[in-house]
Amino acid sequence: MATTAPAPTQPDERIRHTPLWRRMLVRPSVGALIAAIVVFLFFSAMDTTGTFNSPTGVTSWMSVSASYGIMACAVALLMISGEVDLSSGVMTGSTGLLLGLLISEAGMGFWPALAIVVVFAICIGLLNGLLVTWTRLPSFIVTLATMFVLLGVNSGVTQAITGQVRVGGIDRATGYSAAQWVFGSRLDSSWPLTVSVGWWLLAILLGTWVLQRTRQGNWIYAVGGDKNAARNVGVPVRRTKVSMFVTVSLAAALVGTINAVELTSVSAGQGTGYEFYYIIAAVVGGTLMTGGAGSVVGASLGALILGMTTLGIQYAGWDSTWRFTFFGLILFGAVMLNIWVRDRAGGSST
Amino acid sequence: MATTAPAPTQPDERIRHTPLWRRMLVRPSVGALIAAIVVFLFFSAMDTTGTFNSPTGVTSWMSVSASYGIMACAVALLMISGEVDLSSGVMTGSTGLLLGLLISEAGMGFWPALAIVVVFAICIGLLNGLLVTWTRLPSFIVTLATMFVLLGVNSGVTQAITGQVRVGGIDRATGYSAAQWVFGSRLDSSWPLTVSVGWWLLAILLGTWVLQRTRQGNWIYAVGGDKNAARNVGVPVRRTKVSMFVTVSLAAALVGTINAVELTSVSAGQGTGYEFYYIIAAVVGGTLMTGGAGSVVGASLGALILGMTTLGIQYAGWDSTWRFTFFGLILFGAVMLNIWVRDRAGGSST
Amino acid sequence: MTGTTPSAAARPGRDSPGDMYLRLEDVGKTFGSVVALEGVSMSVNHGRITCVLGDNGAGKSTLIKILSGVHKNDSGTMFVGGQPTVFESPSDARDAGIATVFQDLATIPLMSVWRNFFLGREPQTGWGPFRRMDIARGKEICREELTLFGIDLRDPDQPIGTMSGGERQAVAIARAVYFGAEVVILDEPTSALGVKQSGRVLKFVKDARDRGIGVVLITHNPHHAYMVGDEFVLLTRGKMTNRWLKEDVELDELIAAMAGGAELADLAHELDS
Amino acid sequence: MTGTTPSAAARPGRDSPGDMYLRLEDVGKTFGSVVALEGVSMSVNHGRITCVLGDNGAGKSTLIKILSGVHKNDSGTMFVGGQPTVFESPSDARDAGIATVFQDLATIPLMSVWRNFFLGREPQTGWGPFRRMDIARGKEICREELTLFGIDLRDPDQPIGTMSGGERQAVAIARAVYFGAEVVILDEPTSALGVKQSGRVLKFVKDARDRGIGVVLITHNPHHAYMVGDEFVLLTRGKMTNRWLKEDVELDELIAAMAGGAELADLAHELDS
Amino acid sequence: TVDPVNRARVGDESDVHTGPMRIAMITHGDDGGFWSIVRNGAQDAAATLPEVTLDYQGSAGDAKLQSEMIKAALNQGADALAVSAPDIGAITSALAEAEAAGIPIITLNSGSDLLETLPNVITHVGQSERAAGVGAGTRLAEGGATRALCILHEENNIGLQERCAGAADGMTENGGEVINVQVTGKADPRSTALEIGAAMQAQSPDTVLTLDPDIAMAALKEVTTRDVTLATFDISPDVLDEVAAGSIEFAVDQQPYLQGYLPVSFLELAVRNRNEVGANSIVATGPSFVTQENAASIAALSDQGTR
Ligand SMILES: Nc1ncnc2c1ncn2[C@@H]1O[C@H](COP(=O)(O)OP(=O)(O)OP(=O)(O)O)[C@@H](O)[C@H]1O
Ligand SMILES: Nc1ncnc2c1ncn2[C@@H]1O[C@H](COP(=O)(O)OP(=O)(O)OP(=O)(O)O)[C@@H](O)[C@H]1O
Ligand SMILES: [Mg+2]
Ligand SMILES: [Mg+2]
Repeated sequence: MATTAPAPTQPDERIRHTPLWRRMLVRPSVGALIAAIVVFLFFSAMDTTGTFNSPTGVTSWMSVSASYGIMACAVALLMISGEVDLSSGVMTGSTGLLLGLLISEAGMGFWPALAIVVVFAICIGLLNGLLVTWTRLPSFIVTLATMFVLLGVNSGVTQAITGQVRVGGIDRATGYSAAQWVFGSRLDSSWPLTVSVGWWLLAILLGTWVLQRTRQGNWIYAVGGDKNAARNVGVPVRRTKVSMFVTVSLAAALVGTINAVELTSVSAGQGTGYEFYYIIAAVVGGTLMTGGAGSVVGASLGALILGMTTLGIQYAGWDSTWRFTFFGLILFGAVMLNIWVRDRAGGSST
Repeated sequence: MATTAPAPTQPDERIRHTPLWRRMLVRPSVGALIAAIVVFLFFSAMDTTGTFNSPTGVTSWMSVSASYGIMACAVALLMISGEVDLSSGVMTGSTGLLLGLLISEAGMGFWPALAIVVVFAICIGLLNGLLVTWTRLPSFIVTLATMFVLLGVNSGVTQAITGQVRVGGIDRATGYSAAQWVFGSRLDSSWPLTVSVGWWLLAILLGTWVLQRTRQGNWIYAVGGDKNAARNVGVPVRRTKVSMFVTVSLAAALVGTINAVELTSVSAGQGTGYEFYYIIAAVVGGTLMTGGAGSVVGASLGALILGMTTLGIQYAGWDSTWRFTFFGLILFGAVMLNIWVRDRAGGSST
Repeated sequence: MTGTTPSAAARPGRDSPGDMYLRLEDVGKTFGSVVALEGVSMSVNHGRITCVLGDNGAGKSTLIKILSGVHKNDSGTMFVGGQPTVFESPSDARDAGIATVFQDLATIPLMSVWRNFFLGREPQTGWGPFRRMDIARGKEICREELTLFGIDLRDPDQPIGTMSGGERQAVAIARAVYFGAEVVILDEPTSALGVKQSGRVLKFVKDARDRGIGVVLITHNPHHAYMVGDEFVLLTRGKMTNRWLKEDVELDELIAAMAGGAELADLAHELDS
Repeated sequence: MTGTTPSAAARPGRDSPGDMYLRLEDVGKTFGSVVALEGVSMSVNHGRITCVLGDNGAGKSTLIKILSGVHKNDSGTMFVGGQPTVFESPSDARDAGIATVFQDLATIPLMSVWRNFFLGREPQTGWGPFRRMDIARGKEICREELTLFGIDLRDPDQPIGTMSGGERQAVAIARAVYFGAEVVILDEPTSALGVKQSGRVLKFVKDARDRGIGVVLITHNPHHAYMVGDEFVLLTRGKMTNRWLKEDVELDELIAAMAGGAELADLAHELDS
Repeated sequence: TVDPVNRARVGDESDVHTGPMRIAMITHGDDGGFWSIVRNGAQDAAATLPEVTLDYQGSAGDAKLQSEMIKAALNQGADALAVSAPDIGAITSALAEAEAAGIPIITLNSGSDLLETLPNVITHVGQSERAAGVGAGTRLAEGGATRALCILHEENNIGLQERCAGAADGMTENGGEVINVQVTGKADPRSTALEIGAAMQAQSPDTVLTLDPDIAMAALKEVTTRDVTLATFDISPDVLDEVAAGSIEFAVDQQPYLQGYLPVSFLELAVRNRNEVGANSIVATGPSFVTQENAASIAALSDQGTR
């Protein structure tokens, strides 16, 4: 029964060889990629008119996905750091409304107005972050309170100032044409991708860089993985979390601005309830609800699935009374597929 | 510098004497109680007409609180076991609609219809619970999918059958008068408390009994506190969690039935978005978002705060455009007060 | 588990005096690409203490997690009372009379000491809908059992997460000893314990053996192992590389095997200089 | 912290040969109604190993958590380099050159080994917006440092949560030793380690002392303590009850003090019978 | 505060209400554009009337909440009540309390059926959504439309369903058809626009009918790139511009300002002067059609939030 101890030579006999494709599939974002491809093929097959996978079709759902996606990148970072922000959806409305009010009521130029919006977003992010870290309340409840406050402020302020629940005339601002080019232009008419897709790509690149290559990224994973342990080895937990809240607010300002510039008007209900879609996108893409794991690429693939589903249902011409049912089923299917791929590839795990 | 070892005699010198009131205040539900009292006094003071704290006033916000409260009790149990159910709000609508359809379209009597509704609720609870425990997906995402599916089904089925987005005529069912007595009666005209408050009290008593005195309660805390550790010492983790999902569904059926009987009609959108109020109530009452700690009494106090705030804003005659802002501020104030009370009483903790 | 009950008629081990209760044959376990255990065969007998020794990462915890139903073996077979068995969950193992102290202790930080002590096996009282936990009795037993291990509890309602590491470990051991019926498995039970408490634990291990219970003890302390063990199994890098009976081995030999021979001598030399 | 820098001119301890770097005077700590520590005075000196001994729950971990900035003392004063200091957070302590291995190790389970190793002190490269972690160098250093402690890493990218308890402990120790500048504090560093790895750790503790670093070592193993310690402090139920210099004490005396005297003799007797 | 003894009682001839009075307007409305104009109307009316306090509350479509809000308003001593009632059954018990208190009631926007069942209901101020829908459908069909999309921007909103059903009636009578399309709505106008575009791609209609001015503006870009007619319910300054420019065919205006203003002034008259308007039938505020001809004339008013 007794054998002699093996000589400790290379290669390590304690590691079984695993093919590359298997190692790839275990990564959650690859599961999300496969889910996205399946959803794409599914709606391409369902679409009776053949537009879903045509340039105009792709452009449409890419454009819808982009605003989910920009937010999902930021929200994924925040969730990896172990927090959520339920005010993120309403913030896209607040920032858009503020921009509109500054332009149409205060008569400011586009760029000065944008600067104020950015400052506002930073303040709200700081508020959320500092309240969460100081009070040690769950971020769910703190940002929910912020969300309610902003919701009321959005309609209250807008009505008090304009007598309506909408702000328009953003295209009359000085500097709008440049703004239009930066936030609202399209590639060209045969392949009319919106510039928001470009912003989304930028968010993915930046997010991935920070998360994978910088010490800030290391800290984000650490504070989400185990706050106390991170604090004990000297990671500035509070600063890391607060900066993630600010990141989410800034992303909301970007999306709010893109919406305002593209549509030239903003209504007070905009963005309400969207915080959940951002969270869904992140989770579908493999981000842990409890923090400590996830990726920006995965979250973006989640956003892509949401965008394709939103428009795919219309292209398929299904009875749209049932759209939420379809939505729920596809969402569930995508997550299941993601898990299944990982389990298959990862072998037994219990 | 060196002293001799103290003799190990009673009383234990390693315990500092703490007065009873301090030990009381450390309990999260006592913090919630104080917050509830403060909110009550606040709105009593704000109400210019003196109705907020009159019998009719108390009755109306107790009635609003009751449907939050019944759900909050069940949701708190589920959250203590470490899961959430985002389909709970929509389920109050689904069960009400099903009851209404069975009565008005299938012509069934009230009690047989109710039996079917209960079976339906158990099935949805089992579905949620089994999906969560089998797939090991976060319950956030699984129940969100269920929520979407039910949302679509609610409006799809109702419209397909009735051609409208509402089901009425529940008061024409055989057995309605008994049902009215059980689910929709009032105490008397001078103090017209609804019977739903009684159901709420029942939920509190039952929930507290289970949680504090039974082994099931021990398991609920355990699976929420550390799933793996609980599993390793032989707690049936899966069964415990699934039964909590079923509990929430059953509570939703109760609230759906109470609403249907009181209002005699159900609209397809009923309950949408309310899942968050239930969660808020539980968290305001000291339930941990991450599971493992909380109480049914606390959650009920949270529900009471929500109910008082909902109607208090109106009694105070505040501009209802800003109602969400007030709501957010009071919510935040209540949670802060709760934490503050605990910190004061608990002494230094870091 | 596939319906096996402990039976005194199980075939006895080749070279063990007691009844063989648990037996592993050629068992292996991989995690993804990590081979944690390969081709391990061993047995646990009633009334004997088997010490599993080995370097860090050798696979000792993995081995006992298979015995206690936390992991399922990928290859090989486990026999319980002579029947091939697969534990679907730790509660199957528990039902087969196997109580385990895990290296991570398996306690719920926010729950009180006594609730942790009885978790999964709560004492009950009352009947029908009024069936409830017997809280007073639970607290009393918990306090008594811990006193036996040298832990003087302040308050059985203290959350276990606020206890010291050693106190927590003592609770986990006291629990296993209290409930262990056929086999008690201890994964580094004395690692966080004081001298006095360690002594108590070793004494209890011996007492359990004398009551006919099979014990599996994992430890890095050769003195402790040699003091109580009847049989020693050495794991090296996931494989079983040696096996001795108490009669056939000296303490020094054991220390040398655990430390990798010559190397340790150097170290002792350096330390003394 | 209130801006103190280690200074060789700090006033020397009454009875210690090295510079006194950290000093506690009459320090106490309570958690709610629990008195964990009361009136403890001690000092940590450059180039000396101070062993903190005591029963389970005596307050050893609480003491070192005060030294490393995790808890703030409720009463008494802490001096760093002669200045009264309050550490607001562990990073203050770290900035004062104090590296700690906590009993719960303070590692992030889902993160890879090398990321855990460098957490909070990542090696950087590049400049301006392209400033990034030097991943290749990080992995290499991590592998090298762990090899010194006898851990042969499969893959520096393995999540630390999937490593064995001892491997994890070795990572935490290697990290503290690599980064410790003035004082290294080790809370039961060898509890989960194998014989070989324990030897290595003790050797490193001695080396650190010889390089002029102050070491605080908590252990339940009297052999280990006696092998390396220069000074021994005994805590009993939250109070400091004894203190010896190496010269003044025998191993047996130490064991007896740690175990509570007569009691242990009984136990040894019982075990041997 | 109001002296409860001095409260008006319909049919109680002995004491006529003098001094301060309180009018409660409890709607199922949200904070959207439409209801903000209703509210502006109500507030403007209250402001012109001496010693009238207005208690306006919207319940955002939550029938149970609306029921409790009505009861709360009665508890506070409302002298007159204006309600919108999309879900009559749900607020029956609350209205019964109002009946018992003997105060005058006016329904607005929806709930005209109550006029027959409750004696204290003086009149209904609003338009029949169904009739408005039929009007819009007929007008579209007469303009040559054969296949229209009706864009539902909220789930489970009875009023919107009625509009689409009416439009379907109007169209089918003239040989056309209507397809209902549910979209995301105001929470994401960008996505909504693209969804409408996708639905047009899939269904190839010749007409799109939106039920809200914001949604009309969102649909506009998608519509103009194809050769499709756009018409909408309700107006906003932007919509009026587009109607004037001819890119929106027409807007169905139900004059929400009137739905707020009239009930308040009618109720004040009922309480103080025992006037009853409407002779037991409804006071119609619509549909009125805004077309290229008259759009410019009301644009300035819309900017103020009164049209
Ligand atoms: N879930 C897992 N996934 C991947 N690798 C794992 C997992 N669990 C254990 N391992 C690896 O398997 C090996 C054996 O681990 P195990 O915990 O059994 O060691 P051990 O002998 O108990 O060591 P120690 O004495 O340090 O506790 C280790 O190298 C560890 O990294
Ligand atoms: N956060 C806390 N809240 C309440 N009590 C605590 C807390 N932390 C520690 N204690 C108590 O203080 C006492 C001292 O704990 P500490 O962890 O310092 O002991 P220790 O000497 O390190 O013991 P061990 O050798 O077992 O690790 C213990 O009895 C413990 O129960
Ligand atoms: Mg181990
Ligand atoms: Mg300790």
